[in-house]
Amino acid sequence: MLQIDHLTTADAKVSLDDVSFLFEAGNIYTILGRTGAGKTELLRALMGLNPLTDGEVKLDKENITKRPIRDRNMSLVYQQFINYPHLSVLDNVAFPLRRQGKKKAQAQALASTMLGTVGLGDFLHRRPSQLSGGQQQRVALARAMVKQSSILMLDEPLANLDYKLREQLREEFPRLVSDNEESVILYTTTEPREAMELGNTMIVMHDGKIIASGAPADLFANPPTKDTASVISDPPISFISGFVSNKTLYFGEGQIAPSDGLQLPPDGPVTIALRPNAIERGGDFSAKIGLSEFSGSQTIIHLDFAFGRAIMMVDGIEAFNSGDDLRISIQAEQMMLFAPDGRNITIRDNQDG
Amino acid sequence: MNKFYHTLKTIFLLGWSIFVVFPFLWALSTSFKDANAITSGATYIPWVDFEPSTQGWTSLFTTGSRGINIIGPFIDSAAVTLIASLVSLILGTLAAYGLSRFEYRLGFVKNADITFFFISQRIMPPIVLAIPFFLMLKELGALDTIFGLVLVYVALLLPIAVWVMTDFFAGIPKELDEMAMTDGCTPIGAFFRVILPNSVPGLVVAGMFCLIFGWNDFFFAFTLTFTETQLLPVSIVSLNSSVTPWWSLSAFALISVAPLALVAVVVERYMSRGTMSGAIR
Amino acid sequence: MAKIVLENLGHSYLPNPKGEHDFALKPVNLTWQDGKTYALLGPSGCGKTTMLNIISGLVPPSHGRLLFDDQDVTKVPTSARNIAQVFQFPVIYSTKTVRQNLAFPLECRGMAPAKIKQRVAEVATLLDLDYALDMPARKLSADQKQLISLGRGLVREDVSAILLDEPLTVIDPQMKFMLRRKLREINRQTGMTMILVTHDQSEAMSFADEIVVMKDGLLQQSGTPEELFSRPQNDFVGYFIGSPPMNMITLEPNLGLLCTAALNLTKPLPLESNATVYQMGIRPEHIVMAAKETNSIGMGKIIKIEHLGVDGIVTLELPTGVVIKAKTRKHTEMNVGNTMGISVCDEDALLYIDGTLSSSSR
Amino acid sequence: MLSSKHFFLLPALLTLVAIILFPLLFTVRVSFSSWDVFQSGLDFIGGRNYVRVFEDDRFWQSLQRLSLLSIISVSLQYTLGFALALAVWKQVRGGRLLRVLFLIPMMTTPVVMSVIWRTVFHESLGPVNDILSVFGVGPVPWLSSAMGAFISVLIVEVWQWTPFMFLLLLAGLVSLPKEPYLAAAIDGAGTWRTFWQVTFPLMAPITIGALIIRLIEASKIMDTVYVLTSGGPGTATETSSYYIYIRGLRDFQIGYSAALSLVYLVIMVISLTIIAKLLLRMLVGRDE
Repeated sequence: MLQIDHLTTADAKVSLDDVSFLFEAGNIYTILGRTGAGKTELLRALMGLNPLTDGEVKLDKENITKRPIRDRNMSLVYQQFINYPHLSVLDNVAFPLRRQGKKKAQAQALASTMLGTVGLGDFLHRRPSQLSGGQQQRVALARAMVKQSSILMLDEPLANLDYKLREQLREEFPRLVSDNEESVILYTTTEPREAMELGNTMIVMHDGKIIASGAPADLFANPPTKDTASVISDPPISFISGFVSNKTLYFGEGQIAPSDGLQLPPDGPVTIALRPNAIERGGDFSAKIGLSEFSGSQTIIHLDFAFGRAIMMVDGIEAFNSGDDLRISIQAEQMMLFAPDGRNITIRDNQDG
Repeated sequence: MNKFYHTLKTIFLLGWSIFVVFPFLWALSTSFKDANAITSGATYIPWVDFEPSTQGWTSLFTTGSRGINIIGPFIDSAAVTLIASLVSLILGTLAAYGLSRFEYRLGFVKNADITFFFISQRIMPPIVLAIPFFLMLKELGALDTIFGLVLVYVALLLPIAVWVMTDFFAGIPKELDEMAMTDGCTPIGAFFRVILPNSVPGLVVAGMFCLIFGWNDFFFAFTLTFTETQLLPVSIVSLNSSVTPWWSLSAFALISVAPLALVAVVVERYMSRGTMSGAIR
Repeated sequence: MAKIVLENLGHSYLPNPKGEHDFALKPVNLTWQDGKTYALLGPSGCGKTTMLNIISGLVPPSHGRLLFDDQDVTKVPTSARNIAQVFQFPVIYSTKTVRQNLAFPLECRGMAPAKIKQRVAEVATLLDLDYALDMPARKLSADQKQLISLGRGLVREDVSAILLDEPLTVIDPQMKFMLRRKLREINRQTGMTMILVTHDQSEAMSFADEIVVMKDGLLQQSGTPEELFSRPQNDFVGYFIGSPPMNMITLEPNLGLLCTAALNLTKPLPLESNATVYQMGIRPEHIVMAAKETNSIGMGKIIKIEHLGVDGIVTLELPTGVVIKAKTRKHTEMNVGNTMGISVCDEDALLYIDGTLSSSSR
Repeated sequence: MLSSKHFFLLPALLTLVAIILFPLLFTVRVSFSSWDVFQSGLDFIGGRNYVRVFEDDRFWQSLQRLSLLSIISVSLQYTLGFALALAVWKQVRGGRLLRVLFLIPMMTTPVVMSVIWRTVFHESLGPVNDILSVFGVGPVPWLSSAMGAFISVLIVEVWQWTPFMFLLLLAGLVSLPKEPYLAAAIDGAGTWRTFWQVTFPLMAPITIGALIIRLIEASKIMDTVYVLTSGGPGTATETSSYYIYIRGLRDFQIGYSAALSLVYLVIMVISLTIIAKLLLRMLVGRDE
């Protein structure tokens, strides 16, 4: 169990601002945030690599804020594929075990088993520079896991890999870390899909703060704030401004009355958030097609309204001409509403949508 | 590239090569001359222009009044240069690593200022230090000894080692040290176990520079040694001021510059591989 | 602008290539039309960069010819090829302002200053860089610098094609989407041929009119995104295009039919075939799941549900232990352990013989 | 408490301070004394030595001469070194041999080579005048005329130290990225434009470093002068270091030479700082 209280740092670029959280052992936490949100800084602060100006780190109730890095019982995998260039793959993984005082033979045996788990059993005596990027990252992962430390941290470990390698490692990830099931696993990423796929709990960071946390599916369905909604939506969520007056929601030429799928807040300005699935073809609204892109079995259409821009997805593959007009409808039950201060003020009657 | 540029380039390279080689060839030719060949004006090719003689070379290894002993100065020079380079390299590497990885603060003095302090020693003209060094070594009883010169040369070479190694370490990702520490190393352990084994190119380049500047120094050797310890540059200059014939002088010069010419081969290898890019900026 | 033809074009970095393995790019024939967008897609080391370097003139090919508008440019140097290129890392003239950067290619060509001014203004408007024209180019962000690189190609009137070498790599994830859109818009507005090199299949799919998939120096398939998605010519394309990859289910020959115990789907056994491996390829997007067995071709137990936001990926175990993945938007209504009825359109189940799409499925 | 970070820095720092600090402080103290051949020891005469420095025309002339010599020689070294580096940067036949050859002069001992150069420039027996006579150029008084001696020193300096520039600049060129060159070729830039718009700006940081280092080293020039011309004829090639050497170790005016040294050191530090700032502004631009 890892507890952090009021972590604050003063780095030149991105600093943590009063971050508190309780991490339970045996869980995988994915930390989602854009570049510069403070994800890396959080991991580095936990590791003791970045100095704290305030706050405490407690591991199993013991305050480790001042403990030297080598005694923290944590491991970290970097975004860049960093291994010891002068050591063989086997010695790379045996390195931390040797530092723990294990005998050479024992360390190498454990290292070799771990390398087998990550699928590098045939590469024990190569140098890291002779491996591909994906394999190098597997070495780094093996070295981090072999220690069986209480905290395993991975800082955007797949960001520098080719698309398909990324997909493959993501797929294998649960199996790869199964050896460390007693540990707290922290995994940072900028990709919402990766965060949702890999984490039991998802933590959203923005501007050096944790702005939301919870089960990935819940967070996605009910993001507590506008910033959260924007960070966890891929393809991007579209925001348009509107206002509620006399039990009707007005935006541009459109208006929506309350329904089962969407209750309306009191009168005043609101921000309407539209995910691609909130827009469907055919209906009352006229939109101009900005651009259409093909993505897997879907077509992504960038729409220009009189009152803003939005993105919709159409199943199947269809050619749309830029500049054409398209009739669309907006699904109230998929719409989300945010108050001017960014709070989610969406209320639905049937809470499963 | 068009033909004009190409021709221009070839002429330039050829011209410069001749300029570079010329003094060596001249010295080589002169070293085989005798008094006759010298005084009859400039001549170049043995057997054609003049009758070669080996007295220039033999005189270097002859002891006694007719000879010049080159072996003693050669050993002294080698000893001083190697010891001073090694000490500077060790101290300089440690300091450079510290400066590239930790934050030091002494009042308003920070890392950049300390680095500047090291490197700025090169600005100091030798003459500023010569007299005090003289008096200091005299107090220590180290005047005219190898130890005394090593002491002075360390001050001379340390800035070079710090300069090259600071830039080299700046090119090694910090994450490597951090990783070593998360893997259970102390900061000192991380340096010796992880950073040092990966620093060979930087160490070679820094070492080469130390050797070059150490071997080639004249002024301190000139002012701080007399008879007991004598380095090559000083001996040749003292030959120069006496009435030593050109043939001995030339042979002597060629022998004393030969060892470092080999260094050029090593330096070229590192330069071409691009491993020096981090080491020099 | 021009039509680009690769005629039996291949390259080996060795002086005397012996076998197939010695080629970084095995000879290919391709024709690229004027004004469209193309993507060269493949894993690292697949030969896509070699192909790009041949087109840009950086690497002279060891075999074949390269034609721009039917003119042989195989031996023409880069500077005379009328191409423009945007690199992975932004390349700008750091001592110049944005305006001077954009004007540079025209100055090199000796264009009249008044004309240069006009062209630069036009392109700056197109790129939304008007406001930054007098700023030093080095002060802009990475995505703006990429636009400047692009702009240096756009100002020229003689450009046959713009080559884009993984131009989105160093761009912030949030800006990638915008920059990709901008690239597409510029293609639509100017009709400039664009060739993108990438390892990211989603980037290629959303950007290009036509995609060239490569692996180990060999062309795998060239076609529209739709073709690559619905009719991958071999198992590699099925794997590489689409996420998750195409499901491949092994079929056994039986009484003139190819069938599997996992699903109630058969394909006729091709005559005179001496192939060893028969597989059925089904896209995860083409699998429809229903709670009831109606019209289904089989049953599968849900062993994993991955929430990816709007979409979800459902992993199903079929009766014989075969595991397949399906992509759906209805994942929020499903639970692990449920048994689902599976249906697939016959035309979406493709037959692969020894890894190659059978002619009957084309 | 001696933490590990001090383990790294302190040995070198203390060594350097120990070796340098005493001489420096001692020099400061001596500069306020009248220590010379007749009166050895540390008396106190106030700033008299400093007043004398400011009235010593020979010193200021030597400083001017030094500035002229180092600026001309460093500019030549830079231009030639850059040209050589560019010439062997791309594949040239025998490239490696040329590179090694071009590096050799900086490996040689300046005083030793000066001994050779003296014979080369010898008015009646040296090869230079012999070769010039073939072209009908009369015997040039290389080492015995003011102009000739200055040029001789310049030639020797260029021979000796152009390789150093060559080394730094070639090491820089080798590590340059390829893309900017391809971009320039695509933009239609010729050799000349490519050099000024791509190579030169990319090399700016290395240029600054190399120029500063060479200026520092060149300002200390003394060995070559000592052997080649002994500062002569007259004072034609007398540089500051050499002049201070004459006052200090030949005339044994220890006190006065200490004052000269310190004035000289201050002037060097200030002018090199200004030059560095100027170069930075010229080559990299006003901002970072």
